[in-house]
Parts: sequence; C-alpha cells; structure tokens
Amino acid sequence: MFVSQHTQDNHEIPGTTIFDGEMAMRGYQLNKMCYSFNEAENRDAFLADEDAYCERFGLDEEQRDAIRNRNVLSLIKAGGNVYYLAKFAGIFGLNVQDIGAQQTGMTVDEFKTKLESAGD
Amino acid sequence: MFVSQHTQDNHEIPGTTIFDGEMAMRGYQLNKMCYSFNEAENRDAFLADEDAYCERFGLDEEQRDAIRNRNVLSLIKAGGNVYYLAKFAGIFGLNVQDIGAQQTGMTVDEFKTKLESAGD
Amino acid sequence: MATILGGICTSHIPAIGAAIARGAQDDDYWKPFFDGYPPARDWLRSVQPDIAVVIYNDHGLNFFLDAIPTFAIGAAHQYHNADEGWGLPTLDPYPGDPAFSWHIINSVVEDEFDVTMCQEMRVDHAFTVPLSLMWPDRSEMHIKTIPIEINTVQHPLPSPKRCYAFGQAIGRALAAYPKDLKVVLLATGGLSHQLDGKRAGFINKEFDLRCMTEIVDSPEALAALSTHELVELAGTQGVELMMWLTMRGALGSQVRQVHSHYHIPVSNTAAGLLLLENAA
Amino acid sequence: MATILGGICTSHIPAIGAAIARGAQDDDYWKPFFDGYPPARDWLRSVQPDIAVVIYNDHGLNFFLDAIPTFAIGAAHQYHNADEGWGLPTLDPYPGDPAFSWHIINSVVEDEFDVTMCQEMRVDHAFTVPLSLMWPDRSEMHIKTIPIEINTVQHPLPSPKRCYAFGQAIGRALAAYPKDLKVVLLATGGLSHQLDGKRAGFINKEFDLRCMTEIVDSPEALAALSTHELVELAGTQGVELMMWLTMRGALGSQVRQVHSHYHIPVSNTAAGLLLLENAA
Ligand SMILES: [Fe+3]
Ligand SMILES: [Fe+3]
Repeated sequence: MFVSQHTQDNHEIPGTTIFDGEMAMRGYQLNKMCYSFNEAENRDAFLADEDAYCERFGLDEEQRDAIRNRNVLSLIKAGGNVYYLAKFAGIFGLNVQDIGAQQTGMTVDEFKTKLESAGD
Repeated sequence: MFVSQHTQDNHEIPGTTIFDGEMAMRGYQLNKMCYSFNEAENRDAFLADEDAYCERFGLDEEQRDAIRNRNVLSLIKAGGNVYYLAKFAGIFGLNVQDIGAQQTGMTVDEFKTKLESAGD
Repeated sequence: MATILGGICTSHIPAIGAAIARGAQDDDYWKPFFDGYPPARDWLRSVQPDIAVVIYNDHGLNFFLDAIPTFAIGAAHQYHNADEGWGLPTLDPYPGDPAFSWHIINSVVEDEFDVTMCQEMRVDHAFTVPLSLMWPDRSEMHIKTIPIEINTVQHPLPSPKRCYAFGQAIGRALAAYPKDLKVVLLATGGLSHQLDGKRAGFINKEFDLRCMTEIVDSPEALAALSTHELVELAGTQGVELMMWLTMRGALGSQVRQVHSHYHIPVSNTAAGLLLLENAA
Repeated sequence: MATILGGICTSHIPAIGAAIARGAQDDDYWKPFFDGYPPARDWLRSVQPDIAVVIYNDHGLNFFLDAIPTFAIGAAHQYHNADEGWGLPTLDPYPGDPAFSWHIINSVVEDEFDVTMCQEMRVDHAFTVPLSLMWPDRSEMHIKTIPIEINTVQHPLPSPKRCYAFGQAIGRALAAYPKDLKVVLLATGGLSHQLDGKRAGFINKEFDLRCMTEIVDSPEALAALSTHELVELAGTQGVELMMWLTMRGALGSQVRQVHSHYHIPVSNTAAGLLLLENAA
C-alpha cells in the first residue's frame, strides 16, 4: 500500500531512525570520529588507546559506552549514522551482515537466512 | 545603459576576466597554493623557500614566473583567482589598493585618487 | 553534438567489490548475481561510449557532515579512489573530462540547480564497483568519467521529484554539448535495503519489481513518492533509487529496455540491474 | 512563530575590519563611512532581535575550489573566525542556533533549493565585519547567528533571479518557525567594486544608486539582470549585490526604508548601507 504524497505525515517507521538534523546534532562528534577511520593510521590509533581516541573527539558518556560495547543500536541512538558506523565496524572486520545480526538479535546465519527468504 | 537579459551574449568586458570553469582548470594548483596562505606556517614556508613551495603545489612555469615577479595580471592570466591571490599579496603586506595600482599601471596615490573621484 | 546512448542502473555494494577482489564471481553465492552482467558488458562493447556519467551517492569518503552537498558534480582531470576503512583494495584513478563537466555545470546552474562544483573528488565503492562490473578489465575501459553525487547521508535528502528534474536538466546539458561524443549514464545503488536499526535486513521485493518496471515507462509515478515513503518502501539505504530516477530523467521520454536482472540477496541488498537504450 | 523584523544590507570589506581593529573610526578617511552606522545600531537596540541570519559570501576561507557550493547553510553550535592571510585579528566564535538552522534547511530543500548543509563553517570578514559594525561591543551582542553563504568565487554563480527566489524560500522558512523569536537579516557585500584586472578600481555610482532605490520597492527589476550584466554594471566583486537580493526576497513584499547611507570609497569599494523594516 502506497501512502499518498500529500499527507506528508512522516509517521514513525518501526525499527528505523531517520538521520535528520536532530540526530546529526546529537551525533556530530561520534560521526566525526568514525569518519576518521577512513585512514589506517587513525584506525591504528583508536586500537592503540580507545579511550584517548574517544576523548580526542569529545564523545559524551553515552557514546563512549556504546563504542566500548560495540553496540550498534546504542550508537545509532546516540546519533551515529550507519555510513560512518560501518567504518567503525570495519576495524573489527565486521560487515553489514554482522551488524545486521547484532541489531536484530539474530545469529549471523539466521540473519542471512532471513535475507535469502526475502527473495521467495 | 542596461543590456537586455535575453541577449545573453556574454560579450567580453574590457579589463575583466570571468573566473569560469576554463580559468579554474588552468589555475587550480596556483589557487590551491594561495589558499594555503590562510595559515601562517604556510606563509612562512613559502617565504623560506619560494621555489620549493611552488614545486610542492605543482605550479607550471608561467605561474612560477608570475609568482616570482609578483605580477597580478600575469597571475590572473595563468588562472589565478583574485580571492586567493589576495592572500598571496597579503604575505607582502600588499592590500587591494596596492594590487589595484599595479594592475592599472598607476601609483597607489593615483589609484586612490581615481577611486575617490568615482564619488563625484 | 553529444549523443546519449542509454543508461545502466546497477547495485554498487562494497561486498561486490570484495567478491571481485578475491575472484569469487563463480562461487555459488555470487554466480547468480554476476551472471546478470555479461549482456550489459556486451552492449557497452557494441556501442563503445566515450563518456560515462556516473550518478552515485558518497558513503562518507569524500564528504563529511561538516559540509554535505545535495548535488555535487565532479570537474577534475582525475578521480581518486581511497581507503574507506574496511579493506577494499584502492583502485587506480579514473580519468575525467573537466571541460565536459563544466559544460554540464554551466547548464544545470542556469537551469536553477544549486550544485556544488568539485575540482577534487575522491570516489567510493558506489562509483568504482559499477565501473568494475561493466569493465572487469581496466585495460579495456577507454572511457572518461563524470561523477555526479547525490546526498543520501543527511536528511533532508532531495526529493525523488527533484532528482528526476535534476536528471532532466543533466539530459538537456549532455544533448547540448557541441563535441561528437557518445555518452552512457550509470546510476548506482539500490534496490531495497536497510543497514541500520531493528529493521536492518529489510527487503521489499514487491516494491523493487515495481521500480524495475515503472522506471522504464512511467518514472513519474516513482518520482511522486516522498522521501519518507521511499524510506518506508525501500529501506533507509533503498533511497538510492534516487540515482535511478535521476538517470531516468536524463534519458529521453522513450526508452527501450535492453536487459534486466534482479537477484536477492547480495549481502543485505536486493540487487537490480537495468539497461535502457534511448529510443531513436 | 518567528517574526522577521527587517533586514540590513551593508558592505563588508576587510579594510573596515582593519580600521575597527586599529580604532581608526574617527580618522578623516573613515569617519564619513562609520558615521552611517549609528542609526542601524539604534534600530537594533530598539527592536532587540534574537537571531541574525547573515547572508554573505565566503572569500576563500571556508571553501576552496575542491568543492564550491552554490548555496551553503550553517547548522553549527558555534562559528569560528580564522586567519584569512592578511593580518586581521581573529575574533571570538559566534553562537549558532542549529535547531533553527535545520528548520530552515528542511524548508528550503523541500522548496527545491539544493543547499550544502554545514555543521562546521569558518566565517570570514564578510560575516564578522557587518556584525562588528552592528554590535561594536560584543558584550552587547545577545543574538545567535545563522550563516547563509552564496558562491561569488567560481562561475557559474547562481543568477540574481535564483538568489531572489532563494531569499523568498528563506523568508517562508523563517516565518514558519514555531518558536517566538525575533529575526533580523544581514546581507553583506557590495556595492560596486572590482579588485582584479585592468578594470580594477571600477566603481559605478549610477548603478549603485539605482540598487539602493530599486532594492526597496522593485527588487524584481534587479533580479532580472543576468550574472554577466551584473559583472559589467557592478564589477567582478560587485556581484555581491546577490546577497542584498537574497535578503530582499526574504523580507515581505512591503518594506519600509528606515535608513540609508552611501559613501565612495572605502578601500576599492562603494559602500552602501540600507535598513529595511518589514511592513506590518
Ligand atoms: Fe550504497
Ligand atoms: Fe567581499
């Protein structure tokens, strides 16, 4: 069912955070840190001393906890944008299926099965 | 006399270079060097070794000559944009009246008199 | 005058680049995906384009939130790929055609599109993966490229309607270029997928198949969707359909579908491929 | 709802900032220029705005040719001034109102303006000098700022018509903001001047006086000029009239001229000051 264009109600979409201005304001420093992970030397610097690296980018407590726990849903709640978070996940060799499984509370195999079944 | 909008002839305006795509392509490295002069340490590095600094930004011979001669008309011909060139001039304490005088072949006093007479 | 031969829409996800890098094209998982591509390559070999205008979205390589353009057009002599943080090999630079880029920029700005003009632009997987799919052997890739980038990172995104109109302006610009060059458009991204949130893994086959059909003959219907509707129907990253709509706008009103391919899933994504030729 | 009190157009050249920095306001050369400003300050003191939307053009501080936006809107908590290379003192950061900025961005993107969204933005003399003119004592400046930047560096520039329409979209956005805030617009730059080429020192008093008059009651006539005509009439840097037109677009159709001042020259520039109040 397609929503008519003119209602423009922008109702909540379950399980979905729109990365709008409000989220952008909340997550700016977190995203800036994750953007820095495009460069190998920054990824190394993070791994060498995570806390110091978070400190350098001025992350708040909520963001630092979420980083410490590698918790993607918490990172999104704290203003993280998935395009930058993917670079954080990349540090640990995690791909979008790994983080998809984490966010949906599935094993990676369950998550892959779910994706495959979408083709049926 | 006002030109009609619909002719769109974009005829040459005497003594005037429009900084369009063609000029931008020609002057990119030159302008990039001048943009770097926003920072004091880059201005110092330029003064310490002009040739090495021009080399670092890949300026061509025409641009390097124009830089060496502090010749604003030549710099514009070589693709320089006055917004960035003003930062180059600033290194030598030259302001827009000094470079105006140079470009019009006047003394600075003559140039100032010309400007003042525009109010008559 | 330049001629627009047609356009190709294709998915662009990094996992495809990774599969190419390790030569996994014939693995059980990847074969059904890669099998869709030979007809597109054959078509490119037969029409021999000079220029590829690549309409794509940056994923946080060239642009950060300090300054996110709605529409950006490259005008560089070369476009460099770079490390995106997850281990894809960095590919050789892609040659540009800055004079042609400036022609497009002049034309679309006159048409009241407020583009960001980029004389340096690092291109990410959304640019490189489709080119690798079309020309697996770089020594056979004799085209110059013009990247056109559309914001999908920071809401507000341009509406599908605005993207379609932008594409129409690009089409006018291309057709008016005085050099005899053959142009192909690549639109990269899609189809439905969502990487983030509890809805991660969302795929909407019904909507995708609607897109594959409507983009050909009734793109206005898709262009009438709001961004929010598009997020709901296609997922947060499925908004990349905007690239397809932009490309479709640049093609003529009449197009002929030469090839289409749809496969679920590659990684988290429903992968679509569509080749449209401009009707004479 | 937010209220647009009015708008102030003023020149912004670095030499003004330098004169302020060395306290030269009462020198023979500078006095006739600075004498124009007390009425604008008095008006601001009487209307007590909460927000200043500053429409200005960057001169190569924040943006370089690698990526030049046509229109950029700041959405930062603070805007930092910085060294521009010629020795002006660096001024304290200016507070922003990012929530209001995002409201404006959402509104103008919906109105099909393809802005670049800037969560960091260094502001140059074109932003700082007018604020210093309006609030010489920073301890009395209790406003938050929203910078809106327009490309004058790299042609193609947005047309005067497009700028005027952008201003109208900004006006709609401001009026629709749900908070009770009083907004003043500052448009900075102009009037006629040219820094580069053999025509350096060009000033066109006749055209300037036409601008000072027409911007009040018939801005459409000025908005109908092409960029090229504007360069010819006002000089390569006189195109900064685009800021005035954008501001005028944001004001209501009926405005009341509260104050105007015109002086030739300051440095290479014909300096104009205009204060327009929105008619009730
Ligand atoms: Fe993507
Ligand atoms: Fe200026």
